[in-house]
Amino acid sequence: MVPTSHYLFLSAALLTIGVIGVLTRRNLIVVLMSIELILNAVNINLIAFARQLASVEGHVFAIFVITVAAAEAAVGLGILIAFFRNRETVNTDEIDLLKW
Amino acid sequence: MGDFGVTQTVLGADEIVLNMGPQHPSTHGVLRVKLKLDGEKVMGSECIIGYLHRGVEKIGENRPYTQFAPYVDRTDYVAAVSNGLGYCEAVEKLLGVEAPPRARWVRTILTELQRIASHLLWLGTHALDIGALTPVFYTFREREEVLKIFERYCGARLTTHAFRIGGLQYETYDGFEEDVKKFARDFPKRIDEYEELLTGNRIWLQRTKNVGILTADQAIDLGVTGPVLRASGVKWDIRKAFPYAAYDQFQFEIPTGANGDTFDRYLVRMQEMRQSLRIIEQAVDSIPAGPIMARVGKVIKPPPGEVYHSIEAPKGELGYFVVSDGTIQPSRLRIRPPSFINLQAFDTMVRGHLVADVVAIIGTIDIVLGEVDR
Amino acid sequence: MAELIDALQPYLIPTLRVVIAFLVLSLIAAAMIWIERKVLAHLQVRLGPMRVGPHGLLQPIADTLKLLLKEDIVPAEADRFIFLYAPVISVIAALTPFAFIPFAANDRAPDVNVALLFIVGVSSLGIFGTILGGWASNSHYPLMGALRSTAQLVSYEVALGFALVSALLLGGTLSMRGIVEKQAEFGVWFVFLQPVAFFILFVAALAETNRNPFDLPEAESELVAGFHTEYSGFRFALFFMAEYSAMVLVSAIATTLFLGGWLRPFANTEVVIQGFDVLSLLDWMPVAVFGVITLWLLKEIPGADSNTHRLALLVFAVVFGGVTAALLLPGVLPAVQGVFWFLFKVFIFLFCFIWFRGTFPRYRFDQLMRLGWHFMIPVAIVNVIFCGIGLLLWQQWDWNLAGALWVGNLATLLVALLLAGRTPAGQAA
Amino acid sequence: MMFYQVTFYVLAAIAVVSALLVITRRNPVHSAIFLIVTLLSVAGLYLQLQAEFLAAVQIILYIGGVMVLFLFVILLVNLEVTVRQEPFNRMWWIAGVAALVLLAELAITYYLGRQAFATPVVSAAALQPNTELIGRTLYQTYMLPFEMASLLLLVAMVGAVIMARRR
Repeated sequence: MVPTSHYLFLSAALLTIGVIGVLTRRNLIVVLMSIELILNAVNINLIAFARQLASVEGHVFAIFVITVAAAEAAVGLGILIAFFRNRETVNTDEIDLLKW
Repeated sequence: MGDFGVTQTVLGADEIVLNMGPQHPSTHGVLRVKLKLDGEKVMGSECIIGYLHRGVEKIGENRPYTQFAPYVDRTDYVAAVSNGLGYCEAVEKLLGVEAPPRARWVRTILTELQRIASHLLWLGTHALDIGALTPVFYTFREREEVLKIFERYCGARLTTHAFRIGGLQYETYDGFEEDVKKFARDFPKRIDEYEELLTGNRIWLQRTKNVGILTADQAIDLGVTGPVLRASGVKWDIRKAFPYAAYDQFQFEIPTGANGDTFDRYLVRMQEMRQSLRIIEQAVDSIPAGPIMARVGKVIKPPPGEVYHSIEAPKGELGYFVVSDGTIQPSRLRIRPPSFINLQAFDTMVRGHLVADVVAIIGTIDIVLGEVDR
Repeated sequence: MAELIDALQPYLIPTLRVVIAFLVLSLIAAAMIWIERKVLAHLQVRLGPMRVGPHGLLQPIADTLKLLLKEDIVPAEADRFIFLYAPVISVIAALTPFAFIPFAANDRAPDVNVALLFIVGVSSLGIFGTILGGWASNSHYPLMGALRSTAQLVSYEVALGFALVSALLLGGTLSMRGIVEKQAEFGVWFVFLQPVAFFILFVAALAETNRNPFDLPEAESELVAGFHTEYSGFRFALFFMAEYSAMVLVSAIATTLFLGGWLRPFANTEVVIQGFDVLSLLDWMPVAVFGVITLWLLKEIPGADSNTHRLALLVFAVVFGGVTAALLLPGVLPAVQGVFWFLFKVFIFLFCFIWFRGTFPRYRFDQLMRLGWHFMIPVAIVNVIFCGIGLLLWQQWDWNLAGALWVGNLATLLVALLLAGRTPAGQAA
Repeated sequence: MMFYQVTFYVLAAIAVVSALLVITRRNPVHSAIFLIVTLLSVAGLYLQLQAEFLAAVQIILYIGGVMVLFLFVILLVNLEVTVRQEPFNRMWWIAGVAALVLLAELAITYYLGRQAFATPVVSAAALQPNTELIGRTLYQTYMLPFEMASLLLLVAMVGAVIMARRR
């Protein structure tokens, strides 16, 4: 048996990597992917605790998280395509106008 | 050319220029098409031709009349007999002679057989382009029968050089009538077979209906002829309008379409094959006896003058413009190839359609690059 | 060390079984090349391969050797790493799901209770091989092929999923074994209870495996060869094998879910004539099939082209005759019943794939998408709803199961007709 | 159960390393591939945690759905220019420091509470049969959140379509 704390450390590592990705990368697509990393870190936590508490509710919430992740990816990529059509770039630091 | 700016380096976000050919499985030889695509939608096109240019017309100006005849077989090389007929009749017109009736009857039969062979080749490859793998093998089976008749008649299958200026070189072989009659008897069932595979097929209908529409006005403006023109609803067939060979002797109809789309062109060609059979059946029953060669000299030396003679080749109006200066060679020779002129309609037909339709439309025009490039 | 072996113990037999399944599959894929070429040829009034071995029987070996010996070309501007490994993804994704498919009642396939989900999930990973291979080639045609196939696979996966749902509603489990056992319990294959779902599954399977009339990603007349235009040699062979394995996979899924898996036809029925169950003669079908093949091979020997061909025919005849003889050994026939019927059904499926390829033209991309989203998916959803209602009526109000489901099927067909009427054939984009 | 632990550490290492590669690769296609690897190894971890339904969902939805969408978009928007540009923004070091602080914070918390997060108290077989349990919980206890999630998906779908449609 691997203790739950090991899963938590793994999840913390993935979360940090995701946060670094979101904060530092210029490419919007990679930023979105980093968000997926963060959400996965959350899921690992939920499922590790579900095992510890022998409760299936952690799984249910992980499913909700995956739902949200799917929705987020769809909307995020939709915005990205709309943005790319207008500006020909996907760099976050060039997204500096409130309208065009 | 280049009217949509292929050379422009910066295109819109979704626009790419796709080069189709000259080595592409569906460009029927060495046609090269540059397509400006928005996603998969065609915004413009440019046909780049000339990869098969051999200077046939110029060769014609440097050969005696008789020696040039084999060359015309090699323009539209899937309808060699029709080419030969057009050239021979053009020179005959220049000479002021007419082939004897028997020759004209045999010419009509062979030309109509050639039309069927050409349409069969078109049908098979067109269906193959649209993704139906099987019809091409069926059509080649029947085309083989036609080619066998050619082979027995003149020894060649593809580039036949079947006719001579003034008539025919060879008398028909024993059993020619029976062979032709047998073909005419068997073939309608085969056409039914093709139609069973394709005409009612939902996918075939979806792929061909409303694809590559060419209205009658557009078709006339672009100088399009042949089945492509008739599918647009214009009842124009040189066999009826300016009868040549023995066509004025036979009953047949000119099938026309209504919408001018790919499906109509398909139907028109299928109907034409049936009409060709009608002509063949009538002709073979009434071949007159008599000589097969008119009185032309050994050396053909037409009087100075010029003549334009056109026939209804399988692909459209095939015209020969021959200028004689009284020597044994034409001083100017020009071929009006139907494929070349019909290819002009490609851009009109293809705009707004998808890449898959490009293939269907190239197929439906029925081009032969040997004729386009000459 | 002993601890390690103990720990690995439960994994050994499944692993072994998976390896065997992979080997058998490679053989089937190779045989499929020959079968496809032959069947297609005979549909098209020609003979097909005839030169390599008698009736081209050794053609698959020749093809494989040729592909293995060809130069492995990587385009100059390609993304080398991805280009090299994309075919591997395809093959893995196509082969791994077989680990979960029980070929027979006595097959030791791991009985996972989410097997169906895993099969669908892992096989859908094959898409990455296509999309990455197309992208890494750095060329227009493969890229367009990749984009097309991505859109196509994603769209038809939805319809496929819904078609599977009705089978697992009836089966009440996600375990492949459980679904087959349920069919044995009902005494009727699910195809007779859910024909619409089976039809949707079949069409979606054609689309998923890029087969005619949905072979747009590799439409040779349009995109040269689609996503694998730039591939040659061994890597092309891998894509090829992935494609055929995927075909076998969807056939195997359909067989398990709708055609009763390893069950013999009429397994629960008896037609007794003079105290003898006539239908039990079907148990002898494997012997009959292999025996007939042996006899045919023997019959061909005198008329073969050369002594080499005669020898090859003889070898094949001995192999098949040996199999026939082995089947007659006591205990063998019952043991292979399941596998035989499973593969028999799979091959019927595969034959239909080839048959369709010889018959239909190709859809256009927008038509394909419209068919998927405007017809297949709505019909599949409606079908699942009616299937659920039928099951409810059966469980709560004691309706006749088949009756309730058939009412649902007819209602679905009605909806399908309405939908089909709304999208007339030949509508341009 | 050494095998169990080895599997865990191998999968965890793969997940972390490829996650690092996700955020450091210049080419978004490579990032996406490594993200897929991370997601696959996380799915493997789910299997270890008796969450086989979620592992399947992870593969079907996340990898087979969301990641395909990502790759599709990457192929659609031509990124040749981006690949040649600087991948990180100017303030990367501030972000890095902040994130490391976050990591340290989490690590300290976990370290202090390691007793509470020890091996599970209850037998893990309580999570079986997984699919049925999840189904019952989802459709009975969490019916309302479930419906809201479906509404969310609908809204996201409509939103994505409207935004991505060309004008």
